[in-house]
Amino acid sequence: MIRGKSDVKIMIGCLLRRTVGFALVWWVATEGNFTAWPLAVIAVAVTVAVSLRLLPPGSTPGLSLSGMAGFVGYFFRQSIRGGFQVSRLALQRQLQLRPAILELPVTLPTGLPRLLLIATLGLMPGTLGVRLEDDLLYLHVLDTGLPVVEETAQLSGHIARMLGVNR
Amino acid sequence: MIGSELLLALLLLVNLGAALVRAAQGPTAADRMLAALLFGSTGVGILVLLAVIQQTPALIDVALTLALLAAISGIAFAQRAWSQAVLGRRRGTASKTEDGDAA
Amino acid sequence: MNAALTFDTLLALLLLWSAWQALSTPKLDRAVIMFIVFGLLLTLVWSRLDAPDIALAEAALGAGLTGTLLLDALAAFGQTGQPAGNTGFVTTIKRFPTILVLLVLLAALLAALSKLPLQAVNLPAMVAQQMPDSGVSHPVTAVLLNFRGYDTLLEVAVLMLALLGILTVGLPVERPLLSRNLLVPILARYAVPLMTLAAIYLLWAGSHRPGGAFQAAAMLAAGVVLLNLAQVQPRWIPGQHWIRQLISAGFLLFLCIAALLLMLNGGLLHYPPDQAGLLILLIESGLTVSLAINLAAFYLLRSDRPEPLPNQEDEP
Amino acid sequence: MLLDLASNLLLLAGGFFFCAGTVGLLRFPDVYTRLHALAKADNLGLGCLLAGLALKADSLVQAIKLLAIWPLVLVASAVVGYAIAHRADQLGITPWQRDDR
Repeated sequence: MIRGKSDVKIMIGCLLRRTVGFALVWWVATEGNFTAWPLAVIAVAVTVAVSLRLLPPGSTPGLSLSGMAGFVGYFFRQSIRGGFQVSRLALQRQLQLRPAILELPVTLPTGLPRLLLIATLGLMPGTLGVRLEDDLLYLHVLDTGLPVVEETAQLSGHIARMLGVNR
Repeated sequence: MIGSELLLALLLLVNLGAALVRAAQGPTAADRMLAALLFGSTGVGILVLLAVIQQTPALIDVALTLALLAAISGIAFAQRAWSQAVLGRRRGTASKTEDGDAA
Repeated sequence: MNAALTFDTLLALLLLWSAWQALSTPKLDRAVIMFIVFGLLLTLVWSRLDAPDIALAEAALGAGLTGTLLLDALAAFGQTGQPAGNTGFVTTIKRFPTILVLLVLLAALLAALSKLPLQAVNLPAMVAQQMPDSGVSHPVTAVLLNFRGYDTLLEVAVLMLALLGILTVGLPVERPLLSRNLLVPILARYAVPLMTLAAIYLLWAGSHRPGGAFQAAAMLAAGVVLLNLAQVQPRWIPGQHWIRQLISAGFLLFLCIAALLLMLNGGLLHYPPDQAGLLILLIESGLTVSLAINLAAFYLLRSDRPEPLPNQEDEP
Repeated sequence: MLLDLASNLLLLAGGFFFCAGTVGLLRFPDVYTRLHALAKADNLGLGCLLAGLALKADSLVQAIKLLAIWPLVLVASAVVGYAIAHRADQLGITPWQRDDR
């Protein structure tokens, strides 16, 4: 549905971004080999067409680059912490697990931000999303003593900044 | 330094063997599937190591393929296959084994 | 100390053990998951044997599609299949003719095997000698599509026959998903474009390194299956004629080129060396689309009769 | 060489996390806790392994290709982990609790 001038702008910007993105992926996959460039053009064109079909322009949120850097940095730190924590719990002589299911209110808007939150929580220390019901997120935690609420709030903040939405 | 990679690949293979025990024991179908998922991620690791050890960059493509496709059987399991009939028991406790014939 | 030997021995043992587990257990879910594990181990075995082509096919078909197909079948049959362990006297009698036939076949195969000359020809050297004429620089693709093109033709026909068999026996009815969650559709929408790119990459790679039509088709088919699991792509019904037309199209393209070459050169699938590269790429592209739809049809093609018992369990 | 040392350390760390994940899979009491072990330890292990190998890669683009495997596996395991946990919850599997005797 292209109506006004702004829609055309969005469409062109989207096309440009995806073409460059998939061309980069192709470059990495072929390890910088551009001998078969006609096929590369076909490949990128087909891929962009498929992606437009599945994700129409305007359905993807704009990413803030600084927000993304913050998210990725936080993600790295936390996944290293999560790895160490699970390793410690697994290698202890006696299992020190105190698992439970917690309910947390979610303030992020519905759609991609919430889903990203659930997906990321599964890789963070001690948390695993189980169910999302209305505005309540049910989380399985490894240890009830962990600062789950604070860390989920921090993660929500990073996601909100990256996607440019309110928390 | 091919030696260190080979030793690490051997270590990961021992991990696969241990996970195979979990796949055989269960007790629930989900526990078996988790072992299969571990096979996916550890398998990617071993393939990448083999690519370096055997000087075969094509094995990195194999690892990429596995990484792209390993999720699908897990999703199919959760969404299509795992039902109460397969599960059998409501409480998933490790002490009780559902299969008397667990090897 | 020989770490490589230890690695190979352990790998072989794990492979045998998982195969035994998959075959010996009376529980279907265990057999299916053990088979998935077996496929992953087989990928590693082919990698160790320096056969990345087969490893790639095994990773794409074995780990991705076959496991999913078997899990779906498991859900369709449930655990109703009778346990394999009931070997009463009557069943043994019933199985006797089958066992006899199998034993005779085994004896014939062993006899044929003992007559086979060992190392009659040095195949790798012969392939390397003919490589300049093949039009591609990867030996496996050259063998599959040029030197032994008719073999590939027959393999593609076998897949089509399998689909024909399914259509003859009767398609299963569509069953709704047991569980839905919101993450899978998002994953599918972002991942399938990447899988498309990966499939074309594998197709391109086939001309000079491991890859090719089968692997690319498996990747595409897996993308379609993922879209179906995400409820983005509905099931296919037999009334949709484009499915059959596309499946036949790739095969027919292969046949047409073969027939044309037969008339021009007097040999089935004897490519003229100058155009061999382009012809092979053309055939491979056609084959990829056909094979992908054929593979996905095993999973997606369902009877258009409605499901008698709707079984919705989950949040919308 | 400093680079070699860093690479080997990363490989060692990768092996450690993989082992921890497997031990977790074997020792943890129920589906949910085992999912934790897989999703965290194994993925970090693979990340370390890939980073270690990328340091030794022949070219920059090959290093990027190696590292690109990691996000794919991360996304896949996050979605599969949630799908299985969600289905387990839906089937009414209650999480394992410590029996405070």
